[in-house]
Amino acid sequence: MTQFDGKGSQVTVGVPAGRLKPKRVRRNLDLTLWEKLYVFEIIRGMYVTTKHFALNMLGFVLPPRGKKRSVFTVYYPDEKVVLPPAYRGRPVLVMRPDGTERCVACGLCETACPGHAISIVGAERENGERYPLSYVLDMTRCVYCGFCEEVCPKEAIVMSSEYQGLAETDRSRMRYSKEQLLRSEESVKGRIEYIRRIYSKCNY
Amino acid sequence: MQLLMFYLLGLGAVVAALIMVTNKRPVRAAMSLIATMSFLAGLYVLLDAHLIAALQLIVYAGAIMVLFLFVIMLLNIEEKEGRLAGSALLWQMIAIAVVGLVFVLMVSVVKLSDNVVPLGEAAALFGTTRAVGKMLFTEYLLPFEIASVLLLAAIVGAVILAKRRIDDSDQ
Amino acid sequence: MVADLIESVAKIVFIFSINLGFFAPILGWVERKQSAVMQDRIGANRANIGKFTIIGLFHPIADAVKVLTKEDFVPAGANKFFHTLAPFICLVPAIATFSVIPFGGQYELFGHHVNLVIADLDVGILFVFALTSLATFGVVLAGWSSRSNWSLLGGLRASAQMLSYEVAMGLAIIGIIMVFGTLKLSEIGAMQENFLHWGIFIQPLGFILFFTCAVAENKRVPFDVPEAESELVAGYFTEYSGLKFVMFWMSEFLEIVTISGILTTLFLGAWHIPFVTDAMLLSFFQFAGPNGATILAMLVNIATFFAKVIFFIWLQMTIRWTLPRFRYDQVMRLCWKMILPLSLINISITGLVLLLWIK
Amino acid sequence: MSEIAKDLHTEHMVINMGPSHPVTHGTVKFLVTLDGETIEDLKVEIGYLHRGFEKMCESGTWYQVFPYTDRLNYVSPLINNVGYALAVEKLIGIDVPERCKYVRVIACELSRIADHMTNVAAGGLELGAFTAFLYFVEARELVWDLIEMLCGARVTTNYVRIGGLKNDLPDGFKQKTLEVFKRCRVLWSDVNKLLTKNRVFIDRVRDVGTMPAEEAIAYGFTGPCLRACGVPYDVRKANPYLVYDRMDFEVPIGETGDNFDKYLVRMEEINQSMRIVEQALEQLPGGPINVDMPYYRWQSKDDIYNRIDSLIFHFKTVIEGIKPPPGEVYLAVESGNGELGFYLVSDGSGKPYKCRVRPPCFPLTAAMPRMMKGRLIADIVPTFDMINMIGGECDR
Repeated sequence: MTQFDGKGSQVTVGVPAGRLKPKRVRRNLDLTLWEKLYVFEIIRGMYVTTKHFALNMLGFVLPPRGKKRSVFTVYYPDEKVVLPPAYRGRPVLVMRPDGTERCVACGLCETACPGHAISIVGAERENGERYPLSYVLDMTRCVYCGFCEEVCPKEAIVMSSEYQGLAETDRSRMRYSKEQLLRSEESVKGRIEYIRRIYSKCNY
Repeated sequence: MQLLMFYLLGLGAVVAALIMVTNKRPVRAAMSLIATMSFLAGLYVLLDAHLIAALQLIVYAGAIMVLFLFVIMLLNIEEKEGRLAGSALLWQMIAIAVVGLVFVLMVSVVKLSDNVVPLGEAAALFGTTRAVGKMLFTEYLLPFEIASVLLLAAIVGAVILAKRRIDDSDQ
Repeated sequence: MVADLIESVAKIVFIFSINLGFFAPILGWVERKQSAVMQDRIGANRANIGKFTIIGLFHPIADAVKVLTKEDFVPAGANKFFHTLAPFICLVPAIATFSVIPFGGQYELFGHHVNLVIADLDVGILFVFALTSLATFGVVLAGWSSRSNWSLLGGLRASAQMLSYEVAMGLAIIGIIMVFGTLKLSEIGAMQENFLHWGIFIQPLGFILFFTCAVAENKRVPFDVPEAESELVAGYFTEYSGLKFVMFWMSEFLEIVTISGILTTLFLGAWHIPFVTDAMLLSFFQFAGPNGATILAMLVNIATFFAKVIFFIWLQMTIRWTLPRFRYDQVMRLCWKMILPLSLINISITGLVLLLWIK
Repeated sequence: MSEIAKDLHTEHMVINMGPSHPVTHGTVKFLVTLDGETIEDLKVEIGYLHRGFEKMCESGTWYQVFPYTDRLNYVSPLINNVGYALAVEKLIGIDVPERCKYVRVIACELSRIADHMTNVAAGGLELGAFTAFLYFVEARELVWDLIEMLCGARVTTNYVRIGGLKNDLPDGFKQKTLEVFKRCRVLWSDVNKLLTKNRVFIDRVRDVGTMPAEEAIAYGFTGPCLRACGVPYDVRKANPYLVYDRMDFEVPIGETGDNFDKYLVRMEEINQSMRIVEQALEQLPGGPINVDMPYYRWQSKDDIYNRIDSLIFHFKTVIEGIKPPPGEVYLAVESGNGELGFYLVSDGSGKPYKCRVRPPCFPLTAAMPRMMKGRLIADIVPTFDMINMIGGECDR
């Protein structure tokens, strides 16, 4: 791709001239004596930081519109960020109104999961309907990729917006059982709608 | 009060100096020397020679001894546990006896000349920066300048020593 | 005699309480909060008693509890004696230096002469240098005694840097000493009653040079090469923990205060308010009677002094959070090739001006 | 005299710099031999973050590689996603729709902005300029907010799919992007003021870590580090993929390849990337974002719910994986650090037979000893920062 003329700078084979628009960054930024003296550049830098300082202090007293303060940080447990609908939190199972799970233990999520976090044991009810006898989600292995949600043919597992309480001090407690994962349909309604929207058509 | 301070500081200086001489660990010896310097500075303060005290701390304790310590640390001198040979011990005893004799002599001379005239009017200015400066730049100007020439010679010598080493390594 | 004793004790207690009780703990908080606000953050504010966090002011207390309960760790193979001694050698000069800095003028109070400086030494400024030069040992010993390569490198850098900058610092203030003709800090302070006689106007170059050297002597960014955390982990105090670690930090914070005090005394008019002479201040408070007026004037002067000190602390913090750090050889080059010649030039010019114009 | 010389010999000090050292952040170790503070010898030991990426990919289906590619260069995951997707598409021989190409370009450039900002900021941080670091981190957080809005995660994006994308741009994305860029430009100029002309910073980075262009090419440098040496090579220009040939942007190049050049090149590239995103948003066409080739796509939910054949087919593609024709392919994209190449071999089954990654920062890391010999120990910091070695990418 690249060749040398021996002098060390000019080059390129395969790139039509003109398409490439090299822009030399000024390397030998000629420092004037003014800048060489350290002091004035330091003062300029201090002006920048002091400007931020002053504006932020002002922001504590007179917050900008729509915000509580002008600094960027969020007081985490007291305030929370607004998560976008696309956010992928802890995967949860969706519960039907009658308390049973939507999942039919088809095993697609188990297969699609790149981390092998899901293990399902299927069973059949009297009426012939399949259901997961046990559905274990090992959160130590989950990478929050959302493939389970993407492949599920029953909208039974969705990525909720839960992000609290994911860390544990004991690995055994991070293996979530079906009962721990079930959520009412109401609580994940927004996500289900979002999935329907983004995955409904392959080619929109 | 002043006497008590003198004895305390003097005792400290002597003890630190003894530790310095007898200790076999170089860093400890150097630290004891610093302590000695500091006690001496205290003694200067008792003598109202504040400037000399400050200079003692800045120059000797602060600058020169740091270099000493620096060198000791860099060279990483092993702590030697060897004993003094018999003849060396003898020579040391003789040296200590001679030094003691000289010390006694000096004290007696000072004692004899106890009734020297008081400093009088000069005492008010004694030891101040102004007084020392005046002395240094009028009466003692020549020795002062000679001392600086001596330092210059030392610097040149050091440079030459260091320089020659580089030449050798080049060859 | 008794009055003298009371005066001395009062001054010592005041300085100790304001340094150790106010500045040392508060500066940790200031550094966190100021840097946070400069960097569009909020800063530490989680320490609380009940529901009250009072903008993170409990953090110094929490820190104190933390360091006191931490394991005091001495690495294997370290020289225990010097490892323990080093932080004290660092801390003691830092505390003691403030004793020669005047935080107010001289007053006649109830027929008693009050001089607001703990020890009004004839060689005041030299005493400061003497003590700071002793602080070098703490750093060097800390680096050496830890038996860690990083500490050793840090200690070596520190000793070289502090020694060099001591020289430059000494030369940088010669100019101002020549102008005022005394080493006594209280006299230098008293001479700056006139706003136009402030050191910063008489010796602007000396001010910049001394300020630079002082920051370097204190090993703060941009001169924090001995403790550069990305190069030497934490430099000479890599192997320290708990209370001893905090003693290094405290000495650093106290040195910030001391430097600010010296800068205020030498260059920023000490305890004087611009365009207000002591007599004007006294006549302004005339309503409180002679002694009351003196007390009020004294309080105003002390407040002015510490306001200036706080300004310099703010300035140092801002610099610390604005600049990257030098490389070790650049620090030395700056000292020997820029500051030293410049301060010599400064001395010569000052001497010429004094000789030709003033005399 | 030789006696004295013998006495005055110096001993070398060997120091383990890392892996638990502030500058090596746990992913690399330097075995430094020091003479005083001068580096006599430096050995780089990598492998502290080795996860077996390539082998892991070969044990899963072609689809299951995507979450792993997020973790290559974890600061610019979207470029890795795109690179892998493009390689597989080249293997299959499909061309994605126009809109998809534009969205991919937007995603790539957002990632590049985040990557360069992190790199420049961390470089400043490790030289002690903490404030500059946090200004760029603030800007990066804003960019990551955009990425989160787009993909649902800030770092583990998993956004691109073979033959398309997971989802289209969300509503209000364009407006949000322009708002974010406005703030980013303010912060960019603040950092520029804090660092670019600051002599303390220039002293630290200029003429440190220089690399002649020939040697840089011999080592296999690519990306900003090669461009800093003065070689105008950029995969986006040299071998345009997606719609980069329709974008108007410049390739910043330096002169000597020292750290200052690398810094300036990256700073300029942030600007250029912002320009590209703005152009792409402007030109963004409508239309589909996925190819209409069900065999290489997971089925749409509508089809799965309503058509039994699609459902069966869905099971088949998920469980067996899509099956590209046998063959091999190499495709490189311009990632944050340079040429990120994927060499894939398919044996016609549902799993990659071979998945090899050419990490851009591996040659850069290999050149560390060359750049560092004879310099001071403090020079490791800016040099190592500016080559931007990312453990996840280098060790894989």
